[in-house]
Amino acid sequence: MRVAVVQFPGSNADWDALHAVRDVLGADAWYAFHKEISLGGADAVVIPGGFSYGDYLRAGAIARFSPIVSAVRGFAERGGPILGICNGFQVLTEMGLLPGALTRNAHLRFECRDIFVRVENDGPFTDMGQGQVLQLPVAHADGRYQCSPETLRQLHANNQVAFRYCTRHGDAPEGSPANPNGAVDDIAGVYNRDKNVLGMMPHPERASEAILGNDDGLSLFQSLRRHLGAQ
Amino acid sequence: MKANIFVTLKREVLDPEGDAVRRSLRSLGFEEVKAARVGKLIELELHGDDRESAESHIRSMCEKLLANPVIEDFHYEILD
Amino acid sequence: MKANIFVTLKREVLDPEGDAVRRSLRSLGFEEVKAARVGKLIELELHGDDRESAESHIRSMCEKLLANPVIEDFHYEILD
Amino acid sequence: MTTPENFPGEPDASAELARKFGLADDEWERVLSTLSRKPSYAELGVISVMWSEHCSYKSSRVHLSRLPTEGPQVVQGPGENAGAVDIGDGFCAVFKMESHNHPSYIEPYQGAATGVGGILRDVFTMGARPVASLNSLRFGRPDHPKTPHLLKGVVAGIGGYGNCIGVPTVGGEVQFDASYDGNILVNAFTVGIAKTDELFFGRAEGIGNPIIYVGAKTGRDGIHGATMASAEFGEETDSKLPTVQVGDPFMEKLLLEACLEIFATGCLSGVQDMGAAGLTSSSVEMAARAGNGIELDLDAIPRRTRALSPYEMLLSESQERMLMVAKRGREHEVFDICAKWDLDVSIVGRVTSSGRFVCKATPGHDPFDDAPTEPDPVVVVDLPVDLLTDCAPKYDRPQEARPDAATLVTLTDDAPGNLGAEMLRLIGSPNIGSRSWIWRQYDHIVGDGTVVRPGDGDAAVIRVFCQDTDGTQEKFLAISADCNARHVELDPFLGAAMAVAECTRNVVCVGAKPLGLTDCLNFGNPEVPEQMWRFARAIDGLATACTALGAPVVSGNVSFYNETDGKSILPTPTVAVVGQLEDPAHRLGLGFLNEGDVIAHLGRPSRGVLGGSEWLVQTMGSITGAPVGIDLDAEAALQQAMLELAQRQLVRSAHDISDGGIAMCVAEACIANGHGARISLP
Repeated sequence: MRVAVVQFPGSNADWDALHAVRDVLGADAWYAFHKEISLGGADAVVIPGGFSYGDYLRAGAIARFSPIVSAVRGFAERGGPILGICNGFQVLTEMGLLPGALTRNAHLRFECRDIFVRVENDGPFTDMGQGQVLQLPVAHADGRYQCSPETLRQLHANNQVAFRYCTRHGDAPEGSPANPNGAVDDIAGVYNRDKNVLGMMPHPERASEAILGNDDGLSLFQSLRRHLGAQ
Repeated sequence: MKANIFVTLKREVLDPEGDAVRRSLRSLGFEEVKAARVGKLIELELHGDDRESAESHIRSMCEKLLANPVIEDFHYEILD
Repeated sequence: MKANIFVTLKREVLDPEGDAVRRSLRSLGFEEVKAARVGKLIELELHGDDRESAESHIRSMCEKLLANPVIEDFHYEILD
Repeated sequence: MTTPENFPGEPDASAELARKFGLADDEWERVLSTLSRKPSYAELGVISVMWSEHCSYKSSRVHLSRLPTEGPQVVQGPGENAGAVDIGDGFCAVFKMESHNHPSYIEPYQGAATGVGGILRDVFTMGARPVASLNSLRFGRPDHPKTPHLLKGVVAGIGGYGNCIGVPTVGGEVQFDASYDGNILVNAFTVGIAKTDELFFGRAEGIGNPIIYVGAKTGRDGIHGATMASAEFGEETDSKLPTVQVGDPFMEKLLLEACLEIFATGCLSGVQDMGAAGLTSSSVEMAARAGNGIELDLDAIPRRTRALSPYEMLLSESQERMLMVAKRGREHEVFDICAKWDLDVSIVGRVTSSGRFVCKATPGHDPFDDAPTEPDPVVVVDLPVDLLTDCAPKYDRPQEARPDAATLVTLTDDAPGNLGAEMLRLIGSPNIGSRSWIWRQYDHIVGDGTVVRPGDGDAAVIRVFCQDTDGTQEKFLAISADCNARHVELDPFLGAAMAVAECTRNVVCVGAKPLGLTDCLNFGNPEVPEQMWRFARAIDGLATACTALGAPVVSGNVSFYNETDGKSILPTPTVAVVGQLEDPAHRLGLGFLNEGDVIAHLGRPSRGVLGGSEWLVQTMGSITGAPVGIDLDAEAALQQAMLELAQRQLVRSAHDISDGGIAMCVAEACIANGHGARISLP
């Protein structure tokens, strides 16, 4: 498996993603600097967390004008698997590759702690089975997923919701602290219509080794490897 | 030439920052505050003085970058 | 009664966000953009219709909460 | 010798102007006699910042020399931008702590943010990649009207900067006390990793080598920030408003990546970040360390605002800027890497053999004018480098011991009846309760390195990746920052020693061996004999404890004049220690793990002494009683035993007894993993 990790000026979790995919999973992975125009024959692309362009104006708003982004758009249109983590998710919505938008957390503060998500639908990164509960960390200030009622209806109709925040036991009672940012319908991650692009706020790459607390996050990358192996 | 661009959240989008401002103002004794919404003011200084072309340029700046159409509206004013 | 409050960074204060907007607009081909500054627009809905008292209240809201006097200026407009 | 020219509108130097710039009358006299002429306006500005307490350490230098700075593991001691200790296999941990107290009181968000930005630069200017940060904060009483605003702003500022640049903020401490009502403390610590033989130093080496300015453009921010840090607060604080520096973490991230890439090429012979007193202190200190001179062409300084005078450019504290000395002929390598990271870069001068600091500028030249006047520079500053550094004033100020009327306060018979209620009151109080509201606003896990997170252990444990030609090794460091200023108030010697003991103990309790220590010595006005006595006694306490507990001082900072309207803060010698685990399996959290485990108390009980304790302060409303004190030999033995227990994996968890005594220690260990405990006191 060959994975390109996009590096915008201001990305700061690029090392986290490279380490998880290359050193922990053992795949071939490298940085794709934002000024480059090709992804170097990658099988999959990860857009990591961070503050691309300082997150000025809106998180991820300015990153989409970098040269590398046209290569990422082409890769997406050809059905290539793309994982946007945290800032990467924000960039993908600003690019229009994913529906909705990520807005300021409801409590208006940066939030960094472990949370739980439930796998809602199958896909290249989520073949571990519906209902599976994963413990993953979040670290963001603008993670509140928003979309119009019509978009929400389509997301459910096309099984595009990948993860929803929940408690340790997998349920999501109204108003429970399980939802760290007030996202609509407790949404933590969504796929596009063709189910090849996934954006999520939690950080699987920061929960990919037992020494860091738990390795539930590694299951996303293992799912990706199985998906690519099967192709 | 100068232009002021106002980017505001769409009506139906929850505005926690606006809520926080309303609650804080009321707790400071400004009971008359019924509602508050927080948006962005972007002040631009532009070369040239042709209002028509400025108008269309500003519109496309907003559509391309300054506002996120999914959740934000924009309006602007041009000052000589 | 409605009021719009504009909170902007003082002239001398570094505005990294404004710089980022200027550079991005220019890289998008809007060469005419000489400078950009990003501030806040706070829209308030107020009970009552006495402009004088509203004026003085708004001023003290800005001084107490809405603007940071160390690095920000403010101005406002009252709409019926 | 003729006085260099003033720029239009700049008044001639005078005793009155010198006083306004913060120089004492005898210091003004010394300038005249040394130069045997009057200084120019810009020269007076340069001298006043270089002779400020913050830059010259004039009231503390005579005492700092008593601190122990030697040890087999010490790679770099005090004197450079940061200190360094050996962590094996040719790698070292580079670290320092710096204070940003006064700017944070005026503008909490930006003051704290630029404090974080400044300490990060001090570390990566040595050629080290920053891997983790801590912060030590002090605020006034929780119910003081200003405290909530200051607390929210400082925490948001630290998070805003640290989270964006991607260095995890993994711990620290906060204490609330009335003495900080008008003068909060924000001490920022950062540790980075470097190869020992690839460390960079702040030296202007190589006559003729070009001086290169890299990073953000220069504005009027923070002018006279250095002297303000040495001016006590009072009514005229408002008049110092324009001294707020504003930080841009995104620019710093570009600067960090560009610098590390430039260092790797080997094209530099020296580098220093522009901190307090910006361009002046960085160029003068680099020249002094190399024994050379420097000539600067101020016309070439990248600027952000119009009509900047030499005085403003030399004293500006705009953030995110570095000064590099490139090997002659290899400047283009710096320019290429700066272009890759979209950074401003400009050759602004060269190294000379004159041993003098010479600056030139063209009056009226302003690149913002439509047709800037042709550069025709005149000399505006021409001063001997050593006048600004080694020959800066050095005082052994008078001291006056405080009569120690402190009597031993212990729990008498009429002890409070309901201990349970007392415990609940204590654990809910701001100085003991959980700090998660603060550290949850910090990204404490970026970098895939945080192995023991905030709140889970007595110190943070981070995994650092040490890369060299034959692959990557993982090493494990433990870091903690501590100080209980109340004990220092009661007895500066014992209190300072207890701070070192608590910090090294925290590091040992997570299974690590202490390697080195840095400090941030926050004190009142050194011109008040009693405050000077406190400082001198605290230095002796630190020195004795650092020697006894094997933690040499490798770097540090002094912040004086922390007082408002003549009332001084509690003497607060904050210390931070870096330790190393032999094996990650040795790491210990603080929470009880399994039902049925036996709880053991290690060390001599404190005989019920309550001096300076949180309980006594809450009960009596003031800080009284002799402090519990410390037996450093017993402490050293205790830490040795604890370390061995961890290394032989004979214990499951460990928690140090500090604020709140055994009661709070056991409560915290229970709460961590939701267990209970049955305790029988000896």
